[in-house]
Amino acid sequence: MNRLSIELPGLQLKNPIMPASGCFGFGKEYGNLYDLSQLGAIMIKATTLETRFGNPTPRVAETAAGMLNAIGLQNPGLQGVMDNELPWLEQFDVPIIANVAGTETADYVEVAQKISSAPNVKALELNISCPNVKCGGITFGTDPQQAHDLTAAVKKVSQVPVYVKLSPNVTNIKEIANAVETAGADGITMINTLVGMRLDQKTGRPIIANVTGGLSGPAVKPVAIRMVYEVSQVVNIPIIGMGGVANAEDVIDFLSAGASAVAVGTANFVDPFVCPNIIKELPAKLDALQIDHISELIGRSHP
Amino acid sequence: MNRLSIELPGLQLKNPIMPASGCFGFGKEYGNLYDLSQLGAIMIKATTLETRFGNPTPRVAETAAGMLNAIGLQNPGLQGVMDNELPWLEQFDVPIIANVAGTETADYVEVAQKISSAPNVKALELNISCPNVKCGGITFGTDPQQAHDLTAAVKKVSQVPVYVKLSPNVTNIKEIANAVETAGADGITMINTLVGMRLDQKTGRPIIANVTGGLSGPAVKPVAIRMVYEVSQVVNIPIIGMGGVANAEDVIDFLSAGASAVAVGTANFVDPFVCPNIIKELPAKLDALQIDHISELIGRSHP
Amino acid sequence: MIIQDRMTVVGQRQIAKDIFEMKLTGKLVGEIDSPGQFVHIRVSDSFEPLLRRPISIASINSDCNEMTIIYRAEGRGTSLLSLKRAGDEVDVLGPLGNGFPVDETATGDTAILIGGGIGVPPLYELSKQLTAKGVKCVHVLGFQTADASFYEDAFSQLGETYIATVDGTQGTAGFVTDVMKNFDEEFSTYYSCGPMPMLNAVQSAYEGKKGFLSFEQRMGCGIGACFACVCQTTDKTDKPYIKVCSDGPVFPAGVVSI
Amino acid sequence: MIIQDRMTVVGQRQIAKDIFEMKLTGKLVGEIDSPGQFVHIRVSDSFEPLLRRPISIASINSDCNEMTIIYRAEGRGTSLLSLKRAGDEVDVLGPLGNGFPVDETATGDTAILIGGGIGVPPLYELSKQLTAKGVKCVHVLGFQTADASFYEDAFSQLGETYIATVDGTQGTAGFVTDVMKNFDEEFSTYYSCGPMPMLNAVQSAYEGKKGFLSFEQRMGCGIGACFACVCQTTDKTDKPYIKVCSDGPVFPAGVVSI
Ligand SMILES: Cc1cc2nc3c(=O)[nH]c(=O)nc-3n(C[C@H](O)[C@H](O)[C@H](O)COP(=O)(O)OP(=O)(O)OC[C@H]3O[C@@H](n4cnc5c(N)ncnc54)[C@H](O)[C@@H]3O)c2cc1C
Ligand SMILES: Cc1cc2nc3c(=O)[nH]c(=O)nc-3n(C[C@H](O)[C@H](O)[C@H](O)COP(=O)(O)OP(=O)(O)OC[C@H]3O[C@@H](n4cnc5c(N)ncnc54)[C@H](O)[C@@H]3O)c2cc1C
Ligand SMILES: Cc1cc2nc3c(=O)[nH]c(=O)nc-3n(C[C@H](O)[C@H](O)[C@H](O)COP(=O)(O)O)c2cc1C
Ligand SMILES: Cc1cc2nc3c(=O)[nH]c(=O)nc-3n(C[C@H](O)[C@H](O)[C@H](O)COP(=O)(O)O)c2cc1C
Ligand code: FES
Ligand code: FES
Repeated sequence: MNRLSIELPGLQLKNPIMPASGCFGFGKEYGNLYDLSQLGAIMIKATTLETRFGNPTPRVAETAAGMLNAIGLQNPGLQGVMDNELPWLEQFDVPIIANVAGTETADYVEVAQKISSAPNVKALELNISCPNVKCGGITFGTDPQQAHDLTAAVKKVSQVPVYVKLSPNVTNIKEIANAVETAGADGITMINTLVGMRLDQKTGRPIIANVTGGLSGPAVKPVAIRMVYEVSQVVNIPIIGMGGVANAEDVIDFLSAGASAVAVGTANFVDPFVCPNIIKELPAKLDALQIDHISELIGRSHP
Repeated sequence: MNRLSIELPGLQLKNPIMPASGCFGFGKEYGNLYDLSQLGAIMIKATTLETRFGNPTPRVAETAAGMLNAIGLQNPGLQGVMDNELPWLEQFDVPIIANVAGTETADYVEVAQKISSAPNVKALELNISCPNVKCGGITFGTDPQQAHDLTAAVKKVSQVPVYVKLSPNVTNIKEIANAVETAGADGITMINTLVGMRLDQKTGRPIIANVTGGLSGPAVKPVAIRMVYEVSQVVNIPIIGMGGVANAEDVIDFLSAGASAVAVGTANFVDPFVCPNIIKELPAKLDALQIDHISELIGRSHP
Repeated sequence: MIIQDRMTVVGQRQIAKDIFEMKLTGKLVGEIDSPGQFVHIRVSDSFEPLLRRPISIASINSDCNEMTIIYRAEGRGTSLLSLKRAGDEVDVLGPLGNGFPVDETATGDTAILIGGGIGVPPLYELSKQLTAKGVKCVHVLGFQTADASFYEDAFSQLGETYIATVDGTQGTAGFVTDVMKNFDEEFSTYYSCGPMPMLNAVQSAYEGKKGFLSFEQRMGCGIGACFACVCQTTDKTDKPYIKVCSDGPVFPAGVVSI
Repeated sequence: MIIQDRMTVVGQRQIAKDIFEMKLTGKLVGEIDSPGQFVHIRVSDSFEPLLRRPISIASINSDCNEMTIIYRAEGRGTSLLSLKRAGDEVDVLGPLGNGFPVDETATGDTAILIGGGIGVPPLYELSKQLTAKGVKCVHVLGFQTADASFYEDAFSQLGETYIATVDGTQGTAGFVTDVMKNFDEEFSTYYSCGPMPMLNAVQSAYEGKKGFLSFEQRMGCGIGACFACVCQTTDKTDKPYIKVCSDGPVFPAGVVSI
């Protein structure tokens, strides 16, 4: 028996560990360091209809136990991803979750339709929560009606299950979660980054050229855990949890909070081997908790 | 010339440094450690109409570069504060900002009216953002209309300027800020804590007995700075900034972001002398930045 | 008086599984006034971990301004503390709280000191002071297992010492209460420190006796300002609640609702 | 190949105001293939500070698997690094990026190496390798002030060395360009590393010459995955953009839009 396997809509995961979108490119760089087939899945960098250069630099800044980023969805565009990135990933025995971004419904729909036809794309992650682009992105993720409608439109064309990535920058995340579930989402991924800022000591000006950036890393974990806990109790679709995961203990926390799998973002920069390391450590952690299968952890925190 | 003095509605501050509400009790304990007259002001623990015991324990949990708390507004009640706490504080040459909390408009109004008559209370801080109580508190702080109406009601009875303390757990904090300004608020204090959670590794259950708690400390500073930056550009009333301030550099950041003064919360637990230490360090920091008066820093980050 | 002291590590050694004994020197030692007081230690100069750790004072040597603390290196903070070497400096806030009242037991009387796990350390200074005063001390110390037990010899030098281990690898198999029940010496006072279930069992077993219990709570400030460490009281007192950090950690039996 | 190595600190010393020279040993050294490559250093085992710090390799000694880095201890991360002592371990990811091309200067030719501040270190290994190959190296090194300057002797042993300090306390008063303009030796290649305004000035001064510049950007991953360190390119190349960490940090003059 594989004690770590998890089955989710569209995804047969060897284990519930996957790199988070934007923190792993399209896999090539980490693929030079270890065998990507070890991973539960890979969430690739956000893909938009056209090539995007993204924001000016500096694009990252460090904060207490966290970092800000404002990459601005730089990516080679749908065609580039379909032609160069996804085929390269086919050599690995690992399901790909394609992160889909856009500025209006029409481009989300077009990207979703085409990218979901790639043979190794097993699910989409609808990015309605990127705080670093001027139009689209987060605006869809902060209004339940818009989140609903976009999800429904993408569901109509996608050939694979659709997970919707929620923004934590909202008063009531349960409302957004309910809206996307009603619209037919197959799962939820959460959380994207919290909007934050860092200033330069000398000049007082923002360090990130885009002024604000998205906060990620261990600092945000308590907020992420709380939101996964809340949302998992009001929806019937599975959650892939993320926000500050850096070790096996964090994975256990996210599953306990109600997630069915976990994505690792920022921690890849701190330790490029963090994903395989966590996968290796998990069985011993299950032993210590006297648990046979990792799925037994899911929702342990619930009342 | 006092290079650190700041004048705000109701408040003549020797310097812009004050302990944040709930992190300094009513001053007695820190008063045993140093002379409280050094401080710019003191924000006392939230006061409610009746005595409150607060939440069950554990009430605090540590997180990466931060902490969660769910004290639940424990306090001796209006009468106790008026009879025992405020008179004791009169021996110090320091203005008191009274943090006012409640469950409905009527008790906010009653507390505000009475406590604003105390001779050393120079301003009120209307706590519409406490995430740790079941009713009242944060519900007023997440809805612009309710925030407006409560502010207006309190303004009508208060004998001193009213600052409203905003919650960061909202989609659009500018909207709430505008609402309380329109209602007549004399200033804004921000941010209160972000709602978060920590689970026990072994049991998977929440560590905080109240399940969720408020996240504070250096971890939240990037969110606080971003919100002060945003709000200070849309209101014409001053802001007292807080969230993760632990040293003189942090103070400079908050002023640069647009705050006119700064409160220090969690850092008092890490270093009980943090407030006087910061006050001592500030002049050298101004020298290094070649600035005569600290007020020159306010809003340096703005475009 | 409470002071913030940059104390110097004089020595550190491991004395049992995960258990470390650290000796620190600094002027804070001169401020300690009763056994069972604790200190609040900042284990790192960074914000990780953020909060101070409350650790009891296990013994003091006023002649050389030294104090000993004994702690279990389990979580992030205490693990970092266990890496300090002689010569390193540590930021210590203290002494905090009110300790065990030595004067509640008269010279010539017998006192029972009951400790569990990392609740054992503060009883050592208490026993030293009681013994010095001419009180006969009997010690009942409970541990998980033999590997985790410590200071048996030190306590034995001060008085009779009984050990209980949950797994029976040392002394009586079971809990401190299993030692206590086969044990009918007269005593005038008991003092106890350990996990809540143990304090509860001890208090029930010695219902009606004069006793003093030391409590633990998660703390923020450690000095009484933040209301993190509050416990509800029983109707045996008219305080509406107590703070473990500044009113305690030691309370007369029956005061704290457990 | 990029590896993650727990390297051992062999020695550390301060060589100028806030400037430290650290020697590290580990198998990573065997993977270095060109001068100007860098490593990504985790300065703490905690999450504070979180990100790795990119630092250039200043020189290598393959015989004993040792490399030297030289850095300014200014912010939180580098200050922590400066506290490491011989025997401590440091988590190092590298070697990263593509360094200076030694083969772009023919034996017997002259190369000018222009460095500013903490951009000076990688030029040292470059000069060693060029000199070893029979290239004549001329060094122009700029610093803020005499107190902050370092390695003048080391460079002098390899070739002519000119220093410029902004405040005139050592060498020419002013910038490296002030040295360069009084200076009309023939050279075939220039190599430069330093702050952006310096690179800009050097590139303009030597417009049309063959040159290689090493760039800095704030980094996330350091290996090409996160798109943090991207620079826009000029129309002299058909790449739409470059990543400093994996395409660079060294680029031929004219490629990166500055
Ligand atoms: C008055 C008092 C005296 C104590 N004396 C001793 C002693 O002499 N020796 C000893 O080994 N331990 C003692 N403890 C317990 C000790 O404080 C905790 O074991 C320690 O704080 C855990 O920190 P950590 O870094 O290992 O764990 P982490 O899990 O990293 O701690 C996370 C947070 O929880 C708090 N916490 C976790 N467990 C406890 C606990 N049991 N009590 C209070 N806070 C906790 C920590 O202080 C920290 O804020 C005492 C506690 C109190 C309240
Ligand atoms: C390819 C490359 C090679 C470098 N080689 C050297 C060298 O040999 N010696 C040396 O002293 N410095 C070098 N630097 C600069 C060095 O990386 C920064 O000075 C250092 O990261 C600052 O960290 P800190 O902890 O002192 O500052 P902090 O202010 O704590 O840094 C905060 C964050 O900003 C980043 N940051 C701050 N300044 C810079 C900068 N100038 N470049 C990139 N990131 C920055 C840090 O990496 C960190 O993520 C190099 C930079 C790059 C990109
Ligand atoms: C550098 C960087 C780039 C990111 N890019 C994307 C992206 O393209 N699409 C997306 O949905 N999320 C993106 N994210 C958000 C992460 O996928 C993740 O939701 C967030 O960082 C929280 O997880 P962490 O704390 O483990 O990093 C990015 C995060 C970082 C740090
Ligand atoms: C233990 C604790 C108790 C608090 N109690 C109150 C309170 O009674 N009223 C209030 O308005 N804010 C309260 N706060 C919030 C702080 O005043 C402050 O807004 C917040 O902690 C952010 O600042 P910091 O990061 O410096 O702590 C409390 C915070 C903490 C940590
Ligand atoms: S820990 Fe703050 S009141 Fe006890
Ligand atoms: S630092 Fe991540 S791509 Fe260069």
